[in-house]
Amino acid sequence: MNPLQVNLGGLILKNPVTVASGTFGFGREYGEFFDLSLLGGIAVKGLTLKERSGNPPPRIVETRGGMINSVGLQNPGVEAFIKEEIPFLRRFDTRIIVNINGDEPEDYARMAMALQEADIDSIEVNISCPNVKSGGMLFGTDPEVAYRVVRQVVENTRHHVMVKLTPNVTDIRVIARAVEEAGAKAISLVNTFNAMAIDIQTQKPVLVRKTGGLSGPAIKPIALRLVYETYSAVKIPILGMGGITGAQDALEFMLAGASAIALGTYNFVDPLAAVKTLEGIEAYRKEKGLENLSDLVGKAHR
Amino acid sequence: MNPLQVNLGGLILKNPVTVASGTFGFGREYGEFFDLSLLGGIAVKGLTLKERSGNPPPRIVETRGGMINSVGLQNPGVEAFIKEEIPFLRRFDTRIIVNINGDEPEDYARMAMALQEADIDSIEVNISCPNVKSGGMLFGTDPEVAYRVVRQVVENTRHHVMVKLTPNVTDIRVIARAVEEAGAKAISLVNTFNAMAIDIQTQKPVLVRKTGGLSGPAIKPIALRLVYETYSAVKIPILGMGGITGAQDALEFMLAGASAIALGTYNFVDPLAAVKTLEGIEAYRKEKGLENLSDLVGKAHR
Amino acid sequence: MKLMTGTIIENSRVTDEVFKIRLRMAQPFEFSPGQFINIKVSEWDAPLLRRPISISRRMDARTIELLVKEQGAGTRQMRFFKTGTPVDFIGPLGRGFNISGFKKEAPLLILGGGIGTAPLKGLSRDLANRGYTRVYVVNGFKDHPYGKEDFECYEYVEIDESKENRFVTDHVSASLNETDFQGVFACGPTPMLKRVREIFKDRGISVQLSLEEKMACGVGACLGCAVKIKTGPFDHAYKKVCVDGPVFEASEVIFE
Amino acid sequence: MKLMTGTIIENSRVTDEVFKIRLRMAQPFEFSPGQFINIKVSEWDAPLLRRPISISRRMDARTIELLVKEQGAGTRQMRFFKTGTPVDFIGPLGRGFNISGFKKEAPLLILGGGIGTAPLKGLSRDLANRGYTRVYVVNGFKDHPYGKEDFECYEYVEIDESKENRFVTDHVSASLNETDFQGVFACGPTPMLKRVREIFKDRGISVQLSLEEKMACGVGACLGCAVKIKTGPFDHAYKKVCVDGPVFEASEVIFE
Ligand SMILES: Cc1cc2nc3c(=O)[nH]c(=O)nc-3n(C[C@H](O)[C@H](O)[C@H](O)COP(=O)(O)OP(=O)(O)OC[C@H]3O[C@@H](n4cnc5c(N)ncnc54)[C@H](O)[C@@H]3O)c2cc1C
Ligand SMILES: Cc1cc2nc3c(=O)[nH]c(=O)nc-3n(C[C@H](O)[C@H](O)[C@H](O)COP(=O)(O)OP(=O)(O)OC[C@H]3O[C@@H](n4cnc5c(N)ncnc54)[C@H](O)[C@@H]3O)c2cc1C
Ligand SMILES: Cc1cc2nc3c(=O)[nH]c(=O)nc-3n(C[C@H](O)[C@H](O)[C@H](O)COP(=O)(O)O)c2cc1C
Ligand SMILES: Cc1cc2nc3c(=O)[nH]c(=O)nc-3n(C[C@H](O)[C@H](O)[C@H](O)COP(=O)(O)O)c2cc1C
Ligand code: FES
Ligand code: FES
Repeated sequence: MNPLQVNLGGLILKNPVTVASGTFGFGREYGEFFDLSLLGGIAVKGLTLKERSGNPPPRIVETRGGMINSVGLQNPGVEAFIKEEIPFLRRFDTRIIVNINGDEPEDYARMAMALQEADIDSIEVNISCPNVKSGGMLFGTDPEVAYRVVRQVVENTRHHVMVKLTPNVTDIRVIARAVEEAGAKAISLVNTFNAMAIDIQTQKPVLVRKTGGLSGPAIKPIALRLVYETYSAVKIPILGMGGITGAQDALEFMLAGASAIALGTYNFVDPLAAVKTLEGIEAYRKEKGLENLSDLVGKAHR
Repeated sequence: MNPLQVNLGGLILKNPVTVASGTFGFGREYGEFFDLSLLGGIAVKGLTLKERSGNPPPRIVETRGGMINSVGLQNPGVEAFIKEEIPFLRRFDTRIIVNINGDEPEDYARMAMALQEADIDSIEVNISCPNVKSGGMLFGTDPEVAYRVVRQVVENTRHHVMVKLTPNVTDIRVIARAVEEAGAKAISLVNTFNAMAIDIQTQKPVLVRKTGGLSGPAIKPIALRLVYETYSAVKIPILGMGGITGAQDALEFMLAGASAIALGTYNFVDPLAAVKTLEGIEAYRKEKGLENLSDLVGKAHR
Repeated sequence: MKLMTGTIIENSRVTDEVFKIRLRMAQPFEFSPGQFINIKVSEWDAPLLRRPISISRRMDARTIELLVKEQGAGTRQMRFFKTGTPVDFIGPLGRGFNISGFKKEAPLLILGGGIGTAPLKGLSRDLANRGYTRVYVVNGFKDHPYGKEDFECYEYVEIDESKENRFVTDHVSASLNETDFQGVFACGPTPMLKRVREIFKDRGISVQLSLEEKMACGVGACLGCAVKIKTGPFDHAYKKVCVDGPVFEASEVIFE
Repeated sequence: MKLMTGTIIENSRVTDEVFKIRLRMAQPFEFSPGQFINIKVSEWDAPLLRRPISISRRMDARTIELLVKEQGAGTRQMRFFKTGTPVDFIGPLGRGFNISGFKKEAPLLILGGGIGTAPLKGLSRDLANRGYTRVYVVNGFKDHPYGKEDFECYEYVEIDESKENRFVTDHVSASLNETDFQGVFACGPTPMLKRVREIFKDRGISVQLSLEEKMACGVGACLGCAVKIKTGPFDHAYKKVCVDGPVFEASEVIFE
């Protein structure tokens, strides 16, 4: 068997290295740097039912070891995605993870239905986007709403359902259990942290929507803790992310309990980061004489 | 009037620059680098009723733009502090802020009583320490417990009471309102973020207690957002902190709503950071022609 | 668009704040004027993100020149880039100036403001090489003008705002017959670009503005570098400076 | 303990992983062997925290030498410190070796392991300068021994563990009459220090071990660098390596 293969609650990835939604477009750009078939999976930019124009600029503020974004789910809408992007992505031997978003709880089920016939591998229910006016993160902070949203998706799709959690909560375990109960097959975390920057010259928030989402290496230690906690709370597997820059970080996430991992912000810094991460993981596996990489998962708990 | 003076709910600081609890010992060490009378205030290392030995090493893990600590409230106990440290600190023209901690809600009131006759300027009720087995952060995540703890302190002290909040919550405003209602005169935030690091060689958490508290520049964007949110939720003033490295950061916190600020981790990087911050703030005040620095407070909301 | 390495063969001071870097690649390097590269400025990820810098001009098939102004941590690091060391960048990026479709003898106008003159150097030379004979260049600087010697054109005017109390656009209105121009190419601060658009509005000529926005990826993946662009009489959309730009037709740009 | 600036006057390679840095201060710089300095390695705060490095030895009143082994980002940056540039550090820090109270002719033993030999260089010279005539030095290295020429002592033994298949402490037990020694000074990896303590247990002599722990402040303010130290027959406390150490009496150290 392929020693790098991981099972994300029924979604089989040929290796644990994926890329995070919103940081990899629909794969076209980074496809110019490496063969996308090297990746275990690609989570595409967050989609909504209808096309969205996103938030006004500026959309990015760099911070120490991280960045705040306020992109606001700019996307062509699910129909255009199905028509224009899936055929491109399907040319590669990798899993297509479709990040879905909604303003109201029902939007998620509508998205799931719109994707019913689409040739995709997983639906990632994003109940954690901090960059939209309604919905988004709010659903991910209340276990009952989270349950309802996920339940509706599960009931309306034939696809693998993963749920993306927000780190902006007191106790991630409560939310994780709620979505597990609702029938999610896997959990992905973390999304970005609510964050802010102020321009001391204008004396106003830099971002028009005032706050945005913090990502990048700065958040890694918190994200890792959240994965560790989630692992002990649920039985479904975890796709871990938050500040991963390479194999060392990725392995920490796996030891904490992530069955697979995603690189987000660091793709911007190094377009080859995901590929290098995979190589580093494989080197570690060999060095440690592990027959199956997945034996690492959660080992830091023992 | 002194243009730098700020009023922290009855606690008058001659300038808004203070240093954060646990990062400045009892002042003796950094007193070798500069005149402590330059500071608006000094929050001393967290105290408990009885002496505490703290957590086993390692206690520190460096991360991107930050550090995780697991010191665990090592301190000589409140009596020794009163006898040995207050006389030293009183030699300087600065406010003494006493960070108090407890295992059970009642410990805080006991601490307050132990400090009743002490010559101090403020009690900082730390309901947000992530590094102790019981108490600490738990009190700071539940508004009812937070209310009770603070209420008991307020009822048992003649001193100014400030409450230090944890950032590890879904909605900081709920906690902030609870402690305001309980009679707190000011709020300080943020304490550290629960965080983790794993050693990929031993495959175990680096810290014996597994998680610790993340501080430093990495957390600034989140801390700033929390101060901004808190400002809009309560009327009592805020002592803002979290990753401040200099005047630019400090001014962002004031614009977000902090009446005063504290430097923590960055003292380690530059022992003169607090002094330089003060100088930079004063330069900005002059450049902007502000008669009172405190006119800046919360300006980013307007 | 490729991940590339160049060797710094020169890093020298132009003014107090501006310096020029020459980068030599192992292979011939193709680009068109107005394109940029996204540079990794710190081996230690401090700052984390790459910094977009225009390709100012070509020195030879393998060598390009950058003109950089120190602004913050990123450009300060570049200032200390050592001769002989490698630099990791992504490039060439974006869509540069469109210089096809003009008559060779048509008067063309290049307007630059400060560090915005960087990509215009290469543009002026490209136009000259292609046989455009009536290229006017007007460059304005807050202080201490620089770079004149690198332009190739019919007329070069340099404005030192600290002494002359007027802007590039004032010169255009006052001293040039703006109705003559068949194409305008501008790069500089936003207020300047706005006025350029005003001046040449409704003339039916191509007015190309090079815009700036904060970038994360530089390659079109993050949607971070959005600018508002007209997509129809009543429609607009956020386009990406990094792939749809940095050069846009002035009539399409919506300044907010 | 002061915030200081030194100028790098040399940064040269010792082995593949080890390099030495000479720092010159504007004023005479006092320290005692075993003390260290806490260095700011990155102007860009990457890494954020300072790095503790022992003062290896004095070159002249204003100049000290450091011996550094590349481990991670911090020491890698030091490796690239350029001659002629300033370095910001805090120092001297900690309590060094206690060398008072020994008879001048008493046999004293210095034991070093790898990069732990750094502070022992200065120690050997200090002892020699103060007239101690029977100082034995045994230094062990995983590979490629270095630094012999910088020690001043009665007998110097160097062990290349890659060839000899024995450790410093094996040499002590096998080849030296350990009952003779009146004082032992050791710096090296923890397993070595543990065995040193074992060997000289209950001899009633001073056995001084230089310990390491991760540091944040380096000055005693953060309580980050805790080590468990006996404070009585049944008591112990966490002491700070940075101010209570780095040198501790072996009998007081509790290894966990
Ligand atoms: C397509 C493009 C081409 C450019 N070409 C050049 C060039 O040839 N020479 C040159 O010196 N500069 C150029 N810039 C601007 C350059 O990218 C910024 O000055 C640089 O990124 C600032 O980084 P910093 O770390 O030094 O400053 P920071 O600390 O990041 O910021 C300092 C100041 O610069 C502003 N800034 C930061 N990033 C950008 C950005 N991407 N675009 C605009 N302003 C920014 C900030 O708002 C702040 O006011 C170009 C920008 C773009 C988008
Ligand atoms: C009092 C004292 C004196 C020292 N003297 C010297 C010296 O003279 N020469 C020298 O080369 N090194 C010395 N060290 C060790 C040196 O401080 C570490 O090697 C350095 O901090 C590692 O930083 P880094 O960024 O290169 O590696 P990191 O990436 O921080 O870590 C790499 C490895 O080094 C370990 N490490 C990190 N910090 C420390 C630390 N403070 N103490 C021990 N291990 C650490 C880590 O656990 C990891 O295994 C001394 C340490 C102390 C406490
Ligand atoms: C520019 C940007 C856009 C993002 N857009 C989305 C999105 O559309 N949907 C989503 O679920 N997460 C989105 N994220 C969050 C990432 O998928 C990821 O969860 C987060 O960035 C943490 O990982 P990182 O620190 O490795 O970047 C976005 C992140 C960034 C930086
Ligand atoms: C080593 C260390 C010890 C700390 N100890 C305490 C403490 O005893 N009591 C407390 O309220 N906060 C403690 N803190 C938290 C700081 O006071 C501060 O809230 C936090 O570090 C965020 O600020 P910073 O990012 O500027 O460090 C400690 C922080 C550090 C780094
Ligand atoms: S910078 Fe990422 S899309 Fe333009
Ligand atoms: S490193 Fe801070 S107390 Fe020792």
